[in-house]
Amino acid sequence: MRRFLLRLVFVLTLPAILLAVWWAASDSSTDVYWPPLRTILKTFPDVWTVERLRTDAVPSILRLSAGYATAALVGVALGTVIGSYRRVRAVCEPVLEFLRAVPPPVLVPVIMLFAGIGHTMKILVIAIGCVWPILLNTVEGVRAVDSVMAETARSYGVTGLARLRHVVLPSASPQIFAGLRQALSIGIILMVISEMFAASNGLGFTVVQFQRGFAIPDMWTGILVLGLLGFLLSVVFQLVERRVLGWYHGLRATTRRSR
Amino acid sequence: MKGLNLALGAAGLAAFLLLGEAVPRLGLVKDAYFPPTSRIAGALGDELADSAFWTALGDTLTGWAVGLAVAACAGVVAGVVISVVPYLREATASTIEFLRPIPSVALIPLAVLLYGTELRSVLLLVVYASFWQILIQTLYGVQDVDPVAEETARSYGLGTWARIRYVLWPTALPYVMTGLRLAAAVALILTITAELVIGAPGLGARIAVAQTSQAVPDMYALIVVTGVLGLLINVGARSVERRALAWHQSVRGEVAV
Amino acid sequence: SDDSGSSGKASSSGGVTTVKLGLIPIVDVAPIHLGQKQGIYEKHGLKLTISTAQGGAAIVPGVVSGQFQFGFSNVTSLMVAQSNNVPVKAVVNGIASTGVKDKDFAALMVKKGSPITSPEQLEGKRVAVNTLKNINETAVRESVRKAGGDPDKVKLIELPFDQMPAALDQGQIDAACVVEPATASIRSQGGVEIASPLVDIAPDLTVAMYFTSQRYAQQNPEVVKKFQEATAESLAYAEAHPDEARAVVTTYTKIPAAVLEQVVLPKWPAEANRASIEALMKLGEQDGLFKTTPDLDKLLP
Amino acid sequence: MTFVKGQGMLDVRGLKKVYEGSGRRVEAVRDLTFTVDAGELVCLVGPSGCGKTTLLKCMGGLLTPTAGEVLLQGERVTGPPPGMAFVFQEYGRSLFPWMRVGENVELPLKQKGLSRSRRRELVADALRSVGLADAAGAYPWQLSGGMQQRVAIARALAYEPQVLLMDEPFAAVDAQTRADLEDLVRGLWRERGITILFVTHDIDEAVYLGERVVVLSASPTVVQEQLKVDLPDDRDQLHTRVAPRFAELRTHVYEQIQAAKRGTPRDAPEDAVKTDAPPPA
Amino acid sequence: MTFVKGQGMLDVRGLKKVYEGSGRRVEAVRDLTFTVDAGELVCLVGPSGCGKTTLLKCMGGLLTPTAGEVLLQGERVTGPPPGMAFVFQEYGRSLFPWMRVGENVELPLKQKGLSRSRRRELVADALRSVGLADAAGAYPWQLSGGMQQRVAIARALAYEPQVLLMDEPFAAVDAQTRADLEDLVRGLWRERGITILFVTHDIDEAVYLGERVVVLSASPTVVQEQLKVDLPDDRDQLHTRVAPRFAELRTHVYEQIQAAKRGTPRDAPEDAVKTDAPPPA
Ligand SMILES: Nc1ncnc2c1ncn2[C@@H]1O[C@H](COP(=O)(O)OP(=O)(O)OP(=O)(O)O)[C@@H](O)[C@H]1O
Ligand SMILES: Nc1ncnc2c1ncn2[C@@H]1O[C@H](COP(=O)(O)OP(=O)(O)OP(=O)(O)O)[C@@H](O)[C@H]1O
Ligand SMILES: [Mg+2]
Ligand SMILES: [Mg+2]
Repeated sequence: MRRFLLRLVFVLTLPAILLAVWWAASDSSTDVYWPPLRTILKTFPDVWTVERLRTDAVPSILRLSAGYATAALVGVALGTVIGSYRRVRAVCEPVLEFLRAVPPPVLVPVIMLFAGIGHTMKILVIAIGCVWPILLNTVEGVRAVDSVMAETARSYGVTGLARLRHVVLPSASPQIFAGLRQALSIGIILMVISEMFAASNGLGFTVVQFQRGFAIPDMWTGILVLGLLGFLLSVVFQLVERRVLGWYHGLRATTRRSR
Repeated sequence: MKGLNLALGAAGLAAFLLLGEAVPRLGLVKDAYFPPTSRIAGALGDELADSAFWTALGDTLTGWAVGLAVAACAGVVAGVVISVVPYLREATASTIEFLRPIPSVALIPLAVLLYGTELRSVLLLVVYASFWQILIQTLYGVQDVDPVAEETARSYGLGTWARIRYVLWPTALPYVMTGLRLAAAVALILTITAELVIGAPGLGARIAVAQTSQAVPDMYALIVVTGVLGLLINVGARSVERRALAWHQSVRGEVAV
Repeated sequence: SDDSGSSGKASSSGGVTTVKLGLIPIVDVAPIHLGQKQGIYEKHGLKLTISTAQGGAAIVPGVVSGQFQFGFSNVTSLMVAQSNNVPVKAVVNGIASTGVKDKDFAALMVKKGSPITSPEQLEGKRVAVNTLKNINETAVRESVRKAGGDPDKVKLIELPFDQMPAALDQGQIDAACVVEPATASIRSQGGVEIASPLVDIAPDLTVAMYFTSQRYAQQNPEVVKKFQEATAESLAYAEAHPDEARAVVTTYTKIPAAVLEQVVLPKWPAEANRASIEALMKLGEQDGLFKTTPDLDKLLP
Repeated sequence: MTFVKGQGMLDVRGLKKVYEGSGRRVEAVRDLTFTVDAGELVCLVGPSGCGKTTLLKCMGGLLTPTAGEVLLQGERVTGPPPGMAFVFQEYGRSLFPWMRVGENVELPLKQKGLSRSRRRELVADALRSVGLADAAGAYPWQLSGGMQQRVAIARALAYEPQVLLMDEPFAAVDAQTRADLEDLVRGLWRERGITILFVTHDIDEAVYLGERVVVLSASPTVVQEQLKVDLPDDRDQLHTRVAPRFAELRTHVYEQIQAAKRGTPRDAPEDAVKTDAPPPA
Repeated sequence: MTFVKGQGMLDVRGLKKVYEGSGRRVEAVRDLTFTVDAGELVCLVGPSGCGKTTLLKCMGGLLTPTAGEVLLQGERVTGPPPGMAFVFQEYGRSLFPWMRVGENVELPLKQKGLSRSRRRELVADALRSVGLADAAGAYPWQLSGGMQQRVAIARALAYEPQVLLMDEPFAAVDAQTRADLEDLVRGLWRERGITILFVTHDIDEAVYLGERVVVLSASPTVVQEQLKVDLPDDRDQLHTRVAPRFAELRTHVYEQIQAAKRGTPRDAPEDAVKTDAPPPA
């Protein structure tokens, strides 16, 4: 119980301070683009009604999940292959790096040529943007498997899929999780970008509409919602990570506890 | 060894370009919207002959380099400080997670409001986006320190600073390197996107002009330029990495006979 | 904050005032470039620095905060901004529709061979506009309405102009409300124009205007006046010399020469057509674009 | 020297291994030739850094020799052969930290495709025999060094190999446990008739355990001597270790190793290969 | 039991350590009390997993005890004290893979603020004394297990500590090198008058090296016995090890450890603390 309270204090203190500073600094603002926090918070419940959450948040989150899941699958699978075989890496890396450097807003039209303007396109945009941190981290994690462990597995005939499942992926998992974590917030950003094209609902669509329609306080509430969404997703992510990487955190905590 | 890798990489790229040529030629998409590689190459040639293109390239690279440098320094320092100072990680976690996913596109009005279409507003977006990449990787990297190595350092009386320098930093370095490569690409993407949307001078602004002008091959030529930039940046990052991480499993495994 | 504009104050030296403009790199702003080339602005004691942006998202905040002194925006956007208390002030006319049906720079188009021949057939179909809740939405709805259809049954999809030819060609949308040079592009692919939506709103509709912030207008009335006069002169010059206007477009866009020849130029009257703007406003209100009714007296010069 | 097809379980022929990289070139093993017969228990001793681990890894198919070859039942070893288990010197790093002790031991059995109940049984047996029945649910990093090493041994035992390569497997365990484990290994060897190659630094252990002791020279490594241990097959900690013959043998090995370190082999290695008779004590 | 301020260099008082986490609770050390005098060389033996490493880490200020305390010269140890060097059992992981061997040894000296030339000298000396003068430019992972362990020892020696805690430092080196290193440690100890606490599994080594041998019981751990080693101060590998008194002592320790493993201490631990006289052999 006490540990829970302590955590709560940690989670809330800094945001509370920042909000207070924002409140104080913006309170007397008359600039339309910098509305007082008071106004923003007052607008919040009017804008983000249950109805709006249902029509905008739900489709966005569904698309985000689909895109993120695709990216995670493709990133880990491709990353494992590329990380395991030097030759494959040599062949693929230039092309991947080439594609990675193309900004999503100019990439979207190209994707639209092949994937249309429906959900597929948006999911694809999210997946294509999210895949890089996962891919890169998986490649590096797979390359860094401890030599003694790799040899142990080899000597016991643990090869192929079993090796992947029991040795390579767990050993790379701390780094893969770093990538997945990165990808989560990139996914939200791309969700917004993808909804700038041919969308008729979604969080990103709404925020962009507010911005275009000069509904500035509404736009700010949208930004807050995106931040909150990111925060919520990261909490979920942490729960998953703590389960999957339990061994790792235990191992690393040996020193931390002893301090 | 190195030559072979280079050849393989070139082969991969060539295959990709061939695909780009084949897809429109086979009629899978109309070449008016997705011009074949050869036509893009022609447009690229025209671009390269234009001095305005080189100015734009210079602008973009300046924005990229400055933004990345600022983000990298800030990200690494913040990452190490947050991990080393007790309780700081717990205290900042929620704020970081809140701020990180705020899309840079939503910050565009803010950037323009503050700095107009100058370089600084591009920088604001670039730094904001790439900072998180490095920060998160650094946080994960520092966490990866081997407990025995850490205890060794402590038992020999290495102070905080020495521990950071000799133990934490080398352990985190592979992660930071990955973060840097991620951030380099993100910084490039954001530089171009910001130029594209805000209109600050640079490649992005040129892409915007090509887009609104329906000059499709020119647009693709410029996209190719950004891709090639990304490629070159990666080659640079890789060679730095090979030198800095000669001891690391991922690098040493490739040298061993 | 209030002083955020100080950094971008127009600087004046030796009687010449430098002003920054936020423009979109399209045919519409050719008169400014032409006027600058012809020395019209210099004559009025103005030196222009032109920044390009892709849309109002960057231009309006830039003008409001004083990073730019003047910007280019369509009239609906200006009215929406004003109804949301964004302190904008239109200063001089930008472009107007040609007012000639089937010969306008904006068109509602369908793909070659499409069974759709008239706007009312768009019920239940997907129609692309560049921005929802903006001038083109009003226009498309009005075209459908005028043709006897129910605009609420049209599925409007937001898509940038430059994506519309490809989307139309691939059948991802059934019709598109496009402007030059995408119009020319679709025409060259055999696309058919089924309506001139801007013409349907009002005759000689004023589509876009140059604007500044209310504060700048109050503090620098003489600069604004100079800009008004010089721009009016430039508009008249461009209107009188369409070939020169076409030629200047190549200096700031990449529209291929072959396409440019086909491009229908907009009208560049020196004065805004208030009646048409009122019509536009009524339709906008009907479609629920505005939070509060825009005050045209305050907005227009 | 000409190579003929050997009759042994394991044939090492003209093995040479050179490490190159990061600005260092080390000739770990120069020229090794010896044979391990089927069902034999051979102990390998030699100065630190002479290439024992390298040799074992080559035999286990984990390293490719620079020259020469390793034959397993007459067939060239190119990768880890099935039915061979390896106990690594770096026991701490050879356990997977993400698996509990039981899972670590079970993994190779899963790979072998054994049934769940059989696996359970083997794991429990192996852990019990190394005295770690309680620790099955712990993570390796929650164990002491000696316990970790015993887990690695248990994993090899549970695997039920035909050939067992052990690289200083008892280095981190206490004297009493070590004695128990020595007897365990000898017991298994006699019971199951497996072939064991055992690297150790403890000369007493080498003589107590082995049927034959192979002494390696200091780097550049060759076989310094091979010594047949002519102690009775029934050995026990109390009586064998105090037998006069035991003392003779261990003194001889000790002298050989000292000679190896000084780099002056008493016999030329080529001759030593044939030395099967007990040397003059 | 009441605690009085001790006169020893190191006082361990009522030390208790419980590990908790990942679903396991282990009472590694129950109640340990003993003293190491200044300039003493004490050897610590005990069954595998009894808590020797845990005890050493508590003494080195790397672990916080669950109860009890450790005093260094009368002051409570809360973090790693200066002037104390530690040789870890997990030698492989205690070397930094990103530094060459020479840099690994040099790092603590840099931290001490020694001049460049002095550091060079100390590093070269230390590496030479463990027989690794050539390996200064290699990375740790290019070395054999025994060589890595010797690097860790060299690092501790070069540090010139007042107190040296060594956790099975010779486990991976061969017999001859081990003998040399034993003499090196005894030599340094006599020369410099440093205080050494030495964990080993080798009973002969404990008796040969130590002035006193502390025998720990099996978990839950207490002090099973303390044994004064009344051999002459001048010891050498040849003569000391064959002395009858040596045999008596090692047999006694062996029996004690066996008793410890069976969990039936021959003397009550509380009494044993005072046992200074040589026990009946
Ligand atoms: N990965 C490597 N890269 C370069 N050199 C290596 C590598 N592994 C071992 N060596 C070198 O090869 C030689 C033999 O090493 P090896 O580990 O086989 O010795 P060993 O007999 O097992 O020694 P020990 O008894 O100390 O474990 C040593 O000189 C070592 O430095
Ligand atoms: N990080 C840890 N978490 C949980 N339990 C631990 C941890 N480290 C050690 N233990 C437990 O504490 C007990 C004592 O461990 P310790 O390492 O001190 O033994 P040791 O005497 O050094 O053994 P060895 O001679 O085998 O090295 C063991 O039962 C071990 O399982
Ligand atoms: Mg070895
Ligand atoms: Mg231990």
